[in-house]
Amino acid sequence: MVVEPKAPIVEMRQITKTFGSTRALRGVDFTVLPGEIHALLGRNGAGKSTLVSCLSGIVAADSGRVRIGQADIIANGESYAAALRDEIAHVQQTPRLFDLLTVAENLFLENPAVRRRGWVSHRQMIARAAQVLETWGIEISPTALAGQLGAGTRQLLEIIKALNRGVPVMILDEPTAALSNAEKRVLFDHVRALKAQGVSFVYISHHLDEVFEIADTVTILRDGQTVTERAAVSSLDVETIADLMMGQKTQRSVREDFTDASAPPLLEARGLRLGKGTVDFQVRKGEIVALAGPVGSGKEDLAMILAGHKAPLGGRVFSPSGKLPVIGLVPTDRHASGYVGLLGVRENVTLGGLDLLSGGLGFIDRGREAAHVGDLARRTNVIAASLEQPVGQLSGGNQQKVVFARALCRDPQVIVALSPTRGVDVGAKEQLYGLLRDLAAKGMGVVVVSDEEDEISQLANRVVIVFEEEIVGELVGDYSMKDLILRMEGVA
Amino acid sequence: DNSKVAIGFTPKFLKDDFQTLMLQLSLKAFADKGMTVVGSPDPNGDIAAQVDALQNLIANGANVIVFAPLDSAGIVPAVKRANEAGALVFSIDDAPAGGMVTATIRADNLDAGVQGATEMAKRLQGKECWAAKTCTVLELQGALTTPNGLDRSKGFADTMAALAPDVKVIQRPTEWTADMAADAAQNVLTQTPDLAGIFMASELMATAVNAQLKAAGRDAAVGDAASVIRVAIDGTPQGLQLIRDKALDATVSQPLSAYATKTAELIELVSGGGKIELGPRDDGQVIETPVGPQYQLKATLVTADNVDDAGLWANQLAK
Amino acid sequence: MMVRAERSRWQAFGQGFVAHGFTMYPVLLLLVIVGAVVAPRFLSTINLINILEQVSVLGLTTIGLSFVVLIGRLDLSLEGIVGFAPMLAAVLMASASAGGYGVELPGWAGLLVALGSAGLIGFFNGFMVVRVGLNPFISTLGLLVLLRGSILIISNGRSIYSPGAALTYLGSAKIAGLPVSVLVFLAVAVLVGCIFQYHRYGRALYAIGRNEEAARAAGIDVDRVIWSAFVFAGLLAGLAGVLMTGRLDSAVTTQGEGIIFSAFAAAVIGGVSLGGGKGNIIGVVSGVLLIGVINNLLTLAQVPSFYVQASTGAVIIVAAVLTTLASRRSSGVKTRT
Amino acid sequence: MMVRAERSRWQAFGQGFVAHGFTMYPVLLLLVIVGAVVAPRFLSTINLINILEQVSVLGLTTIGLSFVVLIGRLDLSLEGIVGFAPMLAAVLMASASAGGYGVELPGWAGLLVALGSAGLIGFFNGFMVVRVGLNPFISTLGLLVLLRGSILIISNGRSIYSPGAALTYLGSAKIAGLPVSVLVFLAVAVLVGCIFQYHRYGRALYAIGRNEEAARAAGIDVDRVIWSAFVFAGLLAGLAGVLMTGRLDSAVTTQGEGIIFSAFAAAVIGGVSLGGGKGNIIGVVSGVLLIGVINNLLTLAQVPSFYVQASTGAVIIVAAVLTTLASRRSSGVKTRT
Ligand SMILES: Nc1ncnc2c1ncn2[C@@H]1O[C@H](COP(=O)(O)OP(=O)(O)OP(=O)(O)O)[C@@H](O)[C@H]1O
Ligand SMILES: Nc1ncnc2c1ncn2[C@@H]1O[C@H](COP(=O)(O)OP(=O)(O)OP(=O)(O)O)[C@@H](O)[C@H]1O
Ligand SMILES: [Mg+2]
Ligand SMILES: [Mg+2]
Repeated sequence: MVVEPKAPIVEMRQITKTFGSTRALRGVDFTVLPGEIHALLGRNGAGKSTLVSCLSGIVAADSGRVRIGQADIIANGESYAAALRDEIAHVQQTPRLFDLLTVAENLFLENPAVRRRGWVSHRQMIARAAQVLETWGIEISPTALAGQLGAGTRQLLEIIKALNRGVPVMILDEPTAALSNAEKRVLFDHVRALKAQGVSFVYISHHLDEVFEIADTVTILRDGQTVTERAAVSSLDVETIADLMMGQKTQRSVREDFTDASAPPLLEARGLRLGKGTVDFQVRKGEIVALAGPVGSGKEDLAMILAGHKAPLGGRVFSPSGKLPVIGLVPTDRHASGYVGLLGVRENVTLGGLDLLSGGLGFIDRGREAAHVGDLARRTNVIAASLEQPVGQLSGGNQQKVVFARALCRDPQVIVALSPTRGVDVGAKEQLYGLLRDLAAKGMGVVVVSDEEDEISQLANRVVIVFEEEIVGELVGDYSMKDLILRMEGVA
Repeated sequence: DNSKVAIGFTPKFLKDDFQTLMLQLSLKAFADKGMTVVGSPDPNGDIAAQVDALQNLIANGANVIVFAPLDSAGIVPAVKRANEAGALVFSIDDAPAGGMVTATIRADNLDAGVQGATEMAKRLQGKECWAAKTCTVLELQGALTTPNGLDRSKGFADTMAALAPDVKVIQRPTEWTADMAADAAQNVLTQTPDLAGIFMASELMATAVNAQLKAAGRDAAVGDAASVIRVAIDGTPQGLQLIRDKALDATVSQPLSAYATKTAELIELVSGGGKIELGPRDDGQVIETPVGPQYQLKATLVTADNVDDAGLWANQLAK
Repeated sequence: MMVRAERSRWQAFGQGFVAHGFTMYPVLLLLVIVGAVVAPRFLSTINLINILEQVSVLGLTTIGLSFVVLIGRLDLSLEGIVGFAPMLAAVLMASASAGGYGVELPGWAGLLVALGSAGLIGFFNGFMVVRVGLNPFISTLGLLVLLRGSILIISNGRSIYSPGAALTYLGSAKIAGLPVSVLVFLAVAVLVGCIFQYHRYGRALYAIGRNEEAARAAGIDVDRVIWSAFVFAGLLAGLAGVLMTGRLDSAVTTQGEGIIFSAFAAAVIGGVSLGGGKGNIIGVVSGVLLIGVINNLLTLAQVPSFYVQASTGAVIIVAAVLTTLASRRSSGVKTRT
Repeated sequence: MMVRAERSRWQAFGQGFVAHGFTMYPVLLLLVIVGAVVAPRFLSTINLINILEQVSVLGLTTIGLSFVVLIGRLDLSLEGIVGFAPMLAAVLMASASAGGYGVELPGWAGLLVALGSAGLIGFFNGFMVVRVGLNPFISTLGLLVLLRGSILIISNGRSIYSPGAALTYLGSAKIAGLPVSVLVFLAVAVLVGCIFQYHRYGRALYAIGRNEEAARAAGIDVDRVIWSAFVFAGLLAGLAGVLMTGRLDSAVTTQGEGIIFSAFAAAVIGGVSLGGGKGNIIGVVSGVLLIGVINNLLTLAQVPSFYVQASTGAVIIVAAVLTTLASRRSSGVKTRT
């Protein structure tokens, strides 16, 4: 143990939390020092989000003690959020913006600074919002509706709203999952500036490299218990952390090529117009193609058009063999279009393959459904209390795995996956990569849209660089990580 | 000169035969006399809409308004507006509670209930249950929020209590709908399988009630010892047909066509400078009331004996 | 796939009970006990069959409504269809002297006209919502008023009595002492119940009601499902109208008035969420039965006329409070419409 | 950083237009032009004032309703309040011979009774929804039926004529040729409009309707806001009832029947979303005016009686189609209730 000169600003002692029969936290201790950036790590479902929710009071702990600054709470399952309101701000994994309110209103709702005797000054609110947006270098109008913004901007707004409150402790739960590299850098600048002013951060992420970039201290959870408490970042490396999180050795896999160049392409796009330019594209049996490029480049649009979920401005998507292949889709925003929160894991997965799992009259074959969904859930490593648990109750990473399983439910010949491992832990990521490779080996075509160089280089046999709604380059076969980074940076 | 007469008319609603025929007969009577109708909007049962409609009609140039009030109290402001605007006011079927009318033309709904009860009591006396003092009668009321519904019910119930104190009367509200009447009839027939009679505040229930009697095996024809006595109010062609078919014992014929023709006559009379004289007439009497003269028309009891009487409005209509 | 420890049996039972639509049955049982005490004939077979017969029209309408409510839409025009579809058939069947147009269609053709027009109206609603993008509240409200008006126009404001055996058969005949309308209602309830729970169409309805975007991304043809839900709703309302015409042995101008209110009440009492994606036929049937039992009970108990409405309202509130308290206890979750 | 292209001016205008509730005004304008052409007296001052007077009761009820609809709830009992509150006052004010209880309260006390009972009923609704956790559809429907029944019970089924000047003043008096009811309606519309847009309370309503959890997280006392919204809705319905009693110079037993349907229609036509969080008073007023203008126009245009309802329905549908197409063009967004 390092000697700790300062008194901790956050102290959690023997925190327990049970949801139904799931024991999410089993007596966790957690402390944070003033001005410290403390990384909280663990595999999917380890209890990270639950622990920080108990800290901010969004979820009331069943037992244990929570102290932040002057506020000291003995938890007994009753809500204590109100007592902590001025001590802590919490950016949750699931966005909590008002889609139909403006950016300004989202930022300043209930902020006494913009009202007098209950009457809200819109003018002042908009001016202030413009000012804040400017310091973050975000070029959107304060009167734009939050619902119209991209996932990255929404995530930043969420963070700005929290940072604005001027509290001594901030929780960031996977803040960078939806951010581009550029947005991530802006965020880190602000975090460092606040840290310099003495603000403490609890930082959750599955990008372990970020931990080394920004955090001072690491605590690792596994199955609702602490396995490593307050280790200095300098004393660890990525592999050690991964192993501690997973409780076993995780190997980083490398890409393999199963492309069947002899067969005709599974799916082809010709003369597609996404915006200004035109795009020609094809994916072959066994091929794993990555679409890379900066935010707004049109790579996501291209993927959605290929998957048949968006209409192009011109051009067409077809299959040289005639009938369009069955295509599975992992959409980019899992909260908006990935899963149906109130339905269970089984029903969510089946939605992807209703016709496959139903008999002649259209009635679902329950036996086949249970077997098929069970198999997919195992292969995608979904951790849930049962197949009937509503997906809304799963941990973020497990929700993502359900979306993945749903895309595979209809035994697709092509899978189009946008940011497929967002929020998924390092071990499960490897498992999903392995799954995609298995499927490619069996002849499936894979299109992956990703911002992560690691993910692309571990998976893709071919990388297509998209910029300003056109394809501007391609890396094939034996490209190196360095090539990849250069190309991606080159257009950013 | 009838061409200067501009009439604004509102019925109560247009979803039962009685109101619909009243509208049609009235429009015809006005047209026959060469009068203009500036509008005849359907307030669809809403008193506020009726007041609005009359207000709009006056604003649109009506110098005579004719209406069947949905509520005798609620209609008063429309009457007063018409008074202020100098328009003639004719109230059909019921009198307003205030303001001044040129005339009210009505048959007494209370009296219709009394006549129905009198006939019911008379016919019950032929039943076994009368002597045994075990008769039960179902009264299917209209809507208790409407004056006609209340009056018909009061007339029936009070008279039954006086003439046939041993008869048990089960009252059910129907909101003037056939389906609520059917449900009520079915439930009461189950509970009281030996039901002796059914009184219906309107003929619109009769066919549906007969269907229930049939389902319960109690649809014996009128005159049969086992039959359920059925008495209704209105006197529409449908009602008379049921009497001919021995599926209804009696009905009280409201003087519907007289409403129309009398109103047209009185409009002609008054707008021509004439005055409505008080006193008895062949078809009723004219009396003075605080809100103006009231032409009280006779309501006739119709049974198999007089069902083909040419004087009945429903029979005139058929011709 | 890691499966965590079993939920406690009792809690699981409570949650399943609520989730499967049984919430209202204890209240129904309570009412039945009250009924047996205050009205000796309440429990007679014939009275119980009466209740079923009396709710079959409302039942079919409510099942129709639940198609569109499950996908988070609504359809007010169902009320208009209950009146319009059989009236159209009746004027085409009845002789000119009986108020018809003198076309004198045969009965089976009349039945086809009734159901066909009902389906077409549903198709129109689907078109307005899916293709034109209208808010279903406004478009179906407009259509409701239009249909009510059209009833007056086509019938000249006059009911048509005894329109013909083929049209009235379903609503008036009996098989082995059981009214055909009851059999129709029960058959439709079972069939639709199975479709909702076990058919891929039902799964699609629930998914759309809960998260339309996710359903689309999963590959469901959302527009087609929405459109067809309006058609099914219309068809069932048409069938309900035919039953009602049979029961009243007439196509009445006021037919169906107010039924949409009762249908919403029955659906919501039965646990269907107006927000979409929640509810099932077992619950819907319980809501419909509750309304039927209350009506029946108030008649049998000879509640004075002036107190009938107030008592109905009070029973609804008490039933709602009881079930809410019970389901909160078992699930610990507050519900919102 | 992401740079979004500026929206085109025209699109921005279109969106602002829709967002601020002006969508329906072009349709209104169209109707007014049609009115001026088909009925020469349509544009007369007196007729225009008539229209305003005729919609003021509906207008107040709809504004009341919009409080609860904005937060994603609903309140059907408002219809009952419009009838019950003034009836209670009237029976306490009228002499025994006029159908009262002989208590003969003075007029100002009657007014207090009307508004007080309306507020209390709203309070009860809030309690049921917030504390007991009832689904507002069921609880307020139950209450609606209970109130309708209670009107019968307290009034013995008889309307009370001319209950007293203080109670009828607001609904019948004129100031400088303008009916007081119109002034009351406009004043309430402006006040509530400002509260919705510019007051903290209004912002809280929108926030709750859009994302209740987020509103809670933002520190809004959600329960209190919901509860108070029901009270405000009740109060406004009570005020609407008082105006109606003034207008009819009587407390009528059927008073308010069906008004909740019109209020929902007006709100939704005016762009209020039944899902909560969307809509404003400018839109609500346009919806209310549309309904008033249609009614007025159909009378003035001498549409034959049998065609009035059908025409109303058709106009509603056409208006909905026009505005939907227009707003889709400007925003490219499909709306869902
Ligand atoms: N509301 C809830 N109801 C039931 N179970 C819940 C609920 N919230 C969380 N859980 C369960 O608690 C466990 C811990 O979840 P938590 O969200 O804390 O995981 P996490 O560490 O944040 O995972 P991830 O990295 O995937 O976000 C999971 O098994 C999850 O299913
Ligand atoms: N229909 C609506 N629903 C919800 N919010 C709305 C609606 N209409 C306007 N707003 C919100 O109210 C705010 C006020 O808009 P408005 O354009 O009137 O601003 P303002 O305060 O008048 O600004 P300025 O005085 O600078 O013009 C906007 O931020 C908008 O988000
Ligand atoms: Mg998490
Ligand atoms: Mg402005």
